[in-house]
Amino acid sequence: MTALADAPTTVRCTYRDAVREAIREAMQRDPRVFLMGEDVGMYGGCFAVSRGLLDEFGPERIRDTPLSESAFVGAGIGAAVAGMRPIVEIMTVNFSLLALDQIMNNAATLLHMSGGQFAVPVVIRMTTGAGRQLAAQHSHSLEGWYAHIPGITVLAPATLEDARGMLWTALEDPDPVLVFENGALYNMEGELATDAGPVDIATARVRRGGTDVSLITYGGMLPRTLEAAEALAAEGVSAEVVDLRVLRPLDDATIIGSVVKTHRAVVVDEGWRSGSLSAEVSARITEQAFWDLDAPVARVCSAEVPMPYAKHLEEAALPQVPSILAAAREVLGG
Amino acid sequence: MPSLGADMDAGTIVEWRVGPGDTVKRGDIVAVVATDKADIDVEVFESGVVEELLVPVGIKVPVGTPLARLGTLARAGATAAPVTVAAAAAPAGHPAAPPPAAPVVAVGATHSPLVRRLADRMHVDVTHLAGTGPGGAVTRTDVERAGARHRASPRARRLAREAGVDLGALTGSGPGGAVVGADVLAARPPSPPATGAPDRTASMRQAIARQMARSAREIPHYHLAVDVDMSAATAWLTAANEQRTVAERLLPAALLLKATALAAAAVPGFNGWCEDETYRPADGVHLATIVSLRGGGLVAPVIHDAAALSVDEVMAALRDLVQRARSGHLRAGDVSGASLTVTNLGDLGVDSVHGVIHPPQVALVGFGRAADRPWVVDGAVVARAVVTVTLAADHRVSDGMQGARFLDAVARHLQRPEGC
Amino acid sequence: MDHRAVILEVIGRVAPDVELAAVAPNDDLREQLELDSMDYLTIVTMVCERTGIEIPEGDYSRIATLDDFVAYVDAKAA
Amino acid sequence: MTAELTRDEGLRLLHEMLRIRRFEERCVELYSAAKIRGFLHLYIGEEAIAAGVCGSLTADDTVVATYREHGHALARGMSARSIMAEMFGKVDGCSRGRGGSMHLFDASIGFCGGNAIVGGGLPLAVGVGLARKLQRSEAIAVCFFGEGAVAEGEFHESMNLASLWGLPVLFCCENNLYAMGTALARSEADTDLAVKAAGYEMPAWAVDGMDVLAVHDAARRAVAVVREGVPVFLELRTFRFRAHSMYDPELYRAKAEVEQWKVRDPLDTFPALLRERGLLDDGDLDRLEDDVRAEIDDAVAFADAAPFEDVEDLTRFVYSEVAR
Repeated sequence: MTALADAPTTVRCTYRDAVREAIREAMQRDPRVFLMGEDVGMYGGCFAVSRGLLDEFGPERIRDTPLSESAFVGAGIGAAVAGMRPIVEIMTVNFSLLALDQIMNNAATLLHMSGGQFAVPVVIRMTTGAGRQLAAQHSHSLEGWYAHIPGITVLAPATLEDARGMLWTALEDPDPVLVFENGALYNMEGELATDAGPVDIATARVRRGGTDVSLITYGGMLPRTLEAAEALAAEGVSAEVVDLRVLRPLDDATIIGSVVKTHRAVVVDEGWRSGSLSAEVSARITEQAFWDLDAPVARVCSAEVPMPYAKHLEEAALPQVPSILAAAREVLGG
Repeated sequence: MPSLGADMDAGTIVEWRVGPGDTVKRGDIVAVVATDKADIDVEVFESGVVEELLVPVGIKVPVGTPLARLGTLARAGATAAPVTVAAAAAPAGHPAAPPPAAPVVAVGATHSPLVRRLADRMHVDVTHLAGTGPGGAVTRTDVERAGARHRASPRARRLAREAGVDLGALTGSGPGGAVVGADVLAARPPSPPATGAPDRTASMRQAIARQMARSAREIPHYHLAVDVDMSAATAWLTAANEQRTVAERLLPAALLLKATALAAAAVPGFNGWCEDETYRPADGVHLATIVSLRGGGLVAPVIHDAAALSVDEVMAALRDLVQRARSGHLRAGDVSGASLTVTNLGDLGVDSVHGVIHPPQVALVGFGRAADRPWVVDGAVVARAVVTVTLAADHRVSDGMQGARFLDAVARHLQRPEGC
Repeated sequence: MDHRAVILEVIGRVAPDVELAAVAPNDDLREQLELDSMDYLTIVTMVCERTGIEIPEGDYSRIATLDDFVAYVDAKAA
Repeated sequence: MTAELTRDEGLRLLHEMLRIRRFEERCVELYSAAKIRGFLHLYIGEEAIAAGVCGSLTADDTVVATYREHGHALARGMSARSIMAEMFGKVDGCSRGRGGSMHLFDASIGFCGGNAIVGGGLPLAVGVGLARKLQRSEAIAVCFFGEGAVAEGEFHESMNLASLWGLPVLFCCENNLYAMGTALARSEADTDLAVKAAGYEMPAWAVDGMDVLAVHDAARRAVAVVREGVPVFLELRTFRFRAHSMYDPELYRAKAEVEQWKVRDPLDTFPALLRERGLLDDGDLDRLEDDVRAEIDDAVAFADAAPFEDVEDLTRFVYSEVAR
C-alpha cells in the first residue's frame, strides 16, 4: 500500500481504457455530447471501448444504430449543425466508405458552401489498420484519403496520452474532426498520469531525439518505428522518431525541423504507397528541405495488394522493423 | 445566341421558326439551336416584329452573338435592340497554340560495350546522352561526366557552391558512392567567402520596378525644389566632429535627415499614408533612407520617430541600419512602417533628385550634392557650398503652397543646425 | 603591425566584393572602390580602432590613396 | 375538401406562388444571357408545394432542401436579392457566391441549404430532428426531395432511423413523375410512394401538389403530428413545366403530357377559385404582379451592382475562424 503522501501519480491502463475514459469525461462535462454508432450500447462496443457507458448514461445518449452508416453519420452531422456535439463511432474505416458522401459532401463542405454560416462540430471515431488476419475488406488503412479533404481535421492517436487527451480538444473544435484508432493499439498497456487531460491536436511530436536520420510515422506504426530506432542505436546510428499525431493539417515545422537537422528521412506509413500520406510528407520534405537532403526520402509502406488473410502473407505485406532498418541504412549510404 | 448550358460556348441554328415581318411575343419559340448535346428550342424574351435574321442556318456562332433584329410593334422599321441581348462576353476561347517543337538531341549512334558497362555501373542512361565522340558516339568521359554529375546530394551541391569546392574532385561516402554534405565540409578551404545569393538583386529589382510603376500610375506627383546655403551647417558639423571620437563622428546625412524630420513634424500633409483615396497622417516621423547595396539593388531601412531623436541618435541609427543592410542582416521591422522617404544621392555627385514616391507614402525628399556655387550675399557674389533640396509630393494630399512651406522649414533648419 | 594588411583587411570587411589584390596603391580609394561616405567613415573608424590612432576629418585628403593611407598610419602609429 | 379560407390567407398564398413563378421565369432569361451560370433547376409548376408547406412552419423549424430549391428558399423567407446575388456569384449572395443556385443557405431562417447529392440531405434532416428531440425542443425538421431520391439507400436508412427513434422530421417527396430523364415507372417496382412509408411504420398521405389549399391543409395536419415526435411522409404529386435543367432537350416526355398538366397550373386554378369565393378583386392580381415584378427587378439590379468576393478570401470558411 503506497503511503498517502506519494499517492500514485500514474495508473496502469490500456489504450482502450484511455479512450473510454475520454468519452466518459466528455459526456460528464458537456450535456450536448452523446455517443452514436453500431453496437456501442448493449454490446459495449465492437472493441469494448464503450463498455459500461450505457448503464452510466442511458440509451438516449449512448445510441445503438442500425447498420445505416450514411444515415447515422449524416444524422450526427445534422445534429451537430443543430447544436449538439455528437461522437459518431463507425466500427471500422472499412465501413466508412458507405458514409464518405456525408463526410465529404456535407461535413467537410457545409461551412464553405454556406459562406461561413453552418459549422459542423462533430467528432467521428473509427478503427483502422491491419494485423489481425481480418483479410482485405476489414484491414484497410485509409487515413491518407481523409487527410486529403480540406474542411476536416484528421488525428491518429498512437499513445495513451493522445488516446486520453485528443477527444476533448476535438469536441471543442467547431469543425469536423476524424479520429483514427489503430486496432492493434487497443491492447497496448502503459502508465498514464491520473490527471491526464486534454492535449493539442495541431502539432507532431518528437518521441525520440536523434541526429543521423528522421523516422517519420503515425498511429499503429509508431511502436515498431521506435523499435527500429533502438536497433539502429545499437549500430551507432542516432535515429530521431517523429510521431505525426495530426494527419491534417500536417505539422510541417516539426517534420522539416527534424529533417534539416538529420539530412535523411524515412517515412513509415501503413497505407499503400501510391498517393499515400507518406507521398505527401515526402513531397513536402523535397519542397521545403531539398537543399538539406543527403539522400532521397525513403518510404516504407504496405505492399500494394488487397490485405491477404494468411498470417505470413499479411506480415510480408505490412511495414516491419527489418524493412524500416533496411530503408534507414539505404539513406545513410551504408 | 443564348447560353443553354454550363459547358456550352457556341451553337448553330438548325431551323428558324420565324422570318422578317413576323410578329413575335415574349416566350415564343423563334428558332432551334444545335448544341453538342442536342437540338434545343430558343425562346424570345421581347415582343416585336422581326426585321432581319442576322445569322443564317448552319453557321456556328459563339454564345452572345445577336441572332436577329427586332422592331418594336409601334414603329415598324425602326431599329431595335437585337433579339437576345448579347450580354455574355464571348468566352475567351484562345486558339490552341501548336506545342513548341521538342528540341532535337543528337543521340550517340553507337555505344561500345565498355561504355555501356560503365554506364550501367554508374546508373547513367546512355540512350539520350549527347555523345562527343566521332559521329556522335558516346565516349567513356561522356559517361563519367554524366555519372559524376549524377551522384551528389542537393546538400552537397549547396555546400560546394557556397564553399567554392569542385564536386567532381570528391569521392562520395553517401548512398551509391554519392558525394554528401560531410564530404564537402571535409574538403572545404579554411575560410569560406561571405555568402551572397547573386540572384537576390534581380528579384529586388523586380519588386522595386513594380512599386515604382504603381506609384506613377496611382499618385498625381508634383515637384518643388529649393537651393540651400550649407555653409552654416558644414561649419557646425566640423566643429561638432572635433569634440567627437571617430566612432561618434557625424555625417552631413544625419543633419539632412534630422532637418527633414523636423519639417515633416511641423508642416502637415507629407508624413503619412494614402490608401483608397483617404490620407492617414502618421503619429511620428518614421524616416526611410535609401541605401544602395554593393551587389546592386536598394533597400530603405527606417529610422523610427526621427523628429524626437538628437542628431547623434539619428547618426547612430543610420550607421547601424546601413551596416546591417550591407551585411544582409536587416530584419522585417527595419524596413517597415516608413511614413516618409529621403534619398540622398549627394555622394554620387548629382545636383538634384526628382524622385518617385513610394506608395502608400505621400512624399519623397531628395538631397543633391553639396558643392560650391555662386551665391549672392549682401549684393556681392561669393562662393558658397549649396545643396538642392527637392520635394515630390502627392497632389491628392497636399498642394504647392504647403510644399513650399515644407521645403522652407527644411532650409531654415539646415541654416540653424544648432536648433536641430 | 603590418598597417597595409590591416587597411586591406578592413576594406575587405566593408566591401567584400572587392578584389583586394587588385587595389591600385596610388589611385583614389573612394572612387576606385565606389565607397560612399558611410562606407568610407566605417573604414576610417575600423582602422582607427585596429591601430589605436586618430584620423580627424581634416586629414581625409592625406589618406586618399592606399600608399598615402599606409604612410599616414605608419607615421601616426610610430 | 377546401378548408375555410380568409382573403388575407388567400392573397398571401397567391403572392407567394406568383413570386416564385416570376422569379424562376426571370432566371431563364438571365441564364440565356449568361448572367447565371452552372446548373439551374427551375421550380415552375411545383410552386403550390413550397408555398403550402413552408406556410405552416414556425421560425425555429429547419428546412433541408435539394438543388431545385429557389421556391422553398423564397417561401421560407429568403430575400429575392440574396438568391439572385448568389446566382450572379456575388459576395452579397446568401452563401457569398460560393454555393450558387444549388446551394442556397440562410442560418437566420434555419434554411440548411440546397444539396446537390440526390438523397444527401435526408440524413441531415434526421440529425436535426435527433438534436431537437435531445434538446426537448418543439421545433421540427422538414426535408424536401424528389421521387428520384426514393431509389437511394439514404432514403430508406433515413426513414427507418426517424421512425425507429421517433424523430420530429417531415419528409416531403415532390413526385413530379420524372427523375431527370427517367419516368417513375421505369425506376420503381411500386410507384405508389406513400405505400413505401408503411414499411417503416410511418404515417403517409398522398396530396394533390397542384392544389395549394390541399397542400397547406395537409402540411398543417402533418406538422402537428410531427411536433408530437412522429415523423410523417407526404407524397406531393406535381409536375415541372420546364426541363429538368437548362440543358435538357426533354426527349423523355411528350409535349402533350406537359400541356395536360399545365391545364392545372396553380397560378390559373387558384386565382379562379379566389374570384369564385369573392376573395379576389380585379385590381388585386395586377397589384400582386406589379409588386412581384418590382421585387425581382430590384433583386436583379442589386445582384448586378453587388461586388464579387475578394479573391484573398478564397480559403476562408474552410475551417471556422477561431483562435486555435
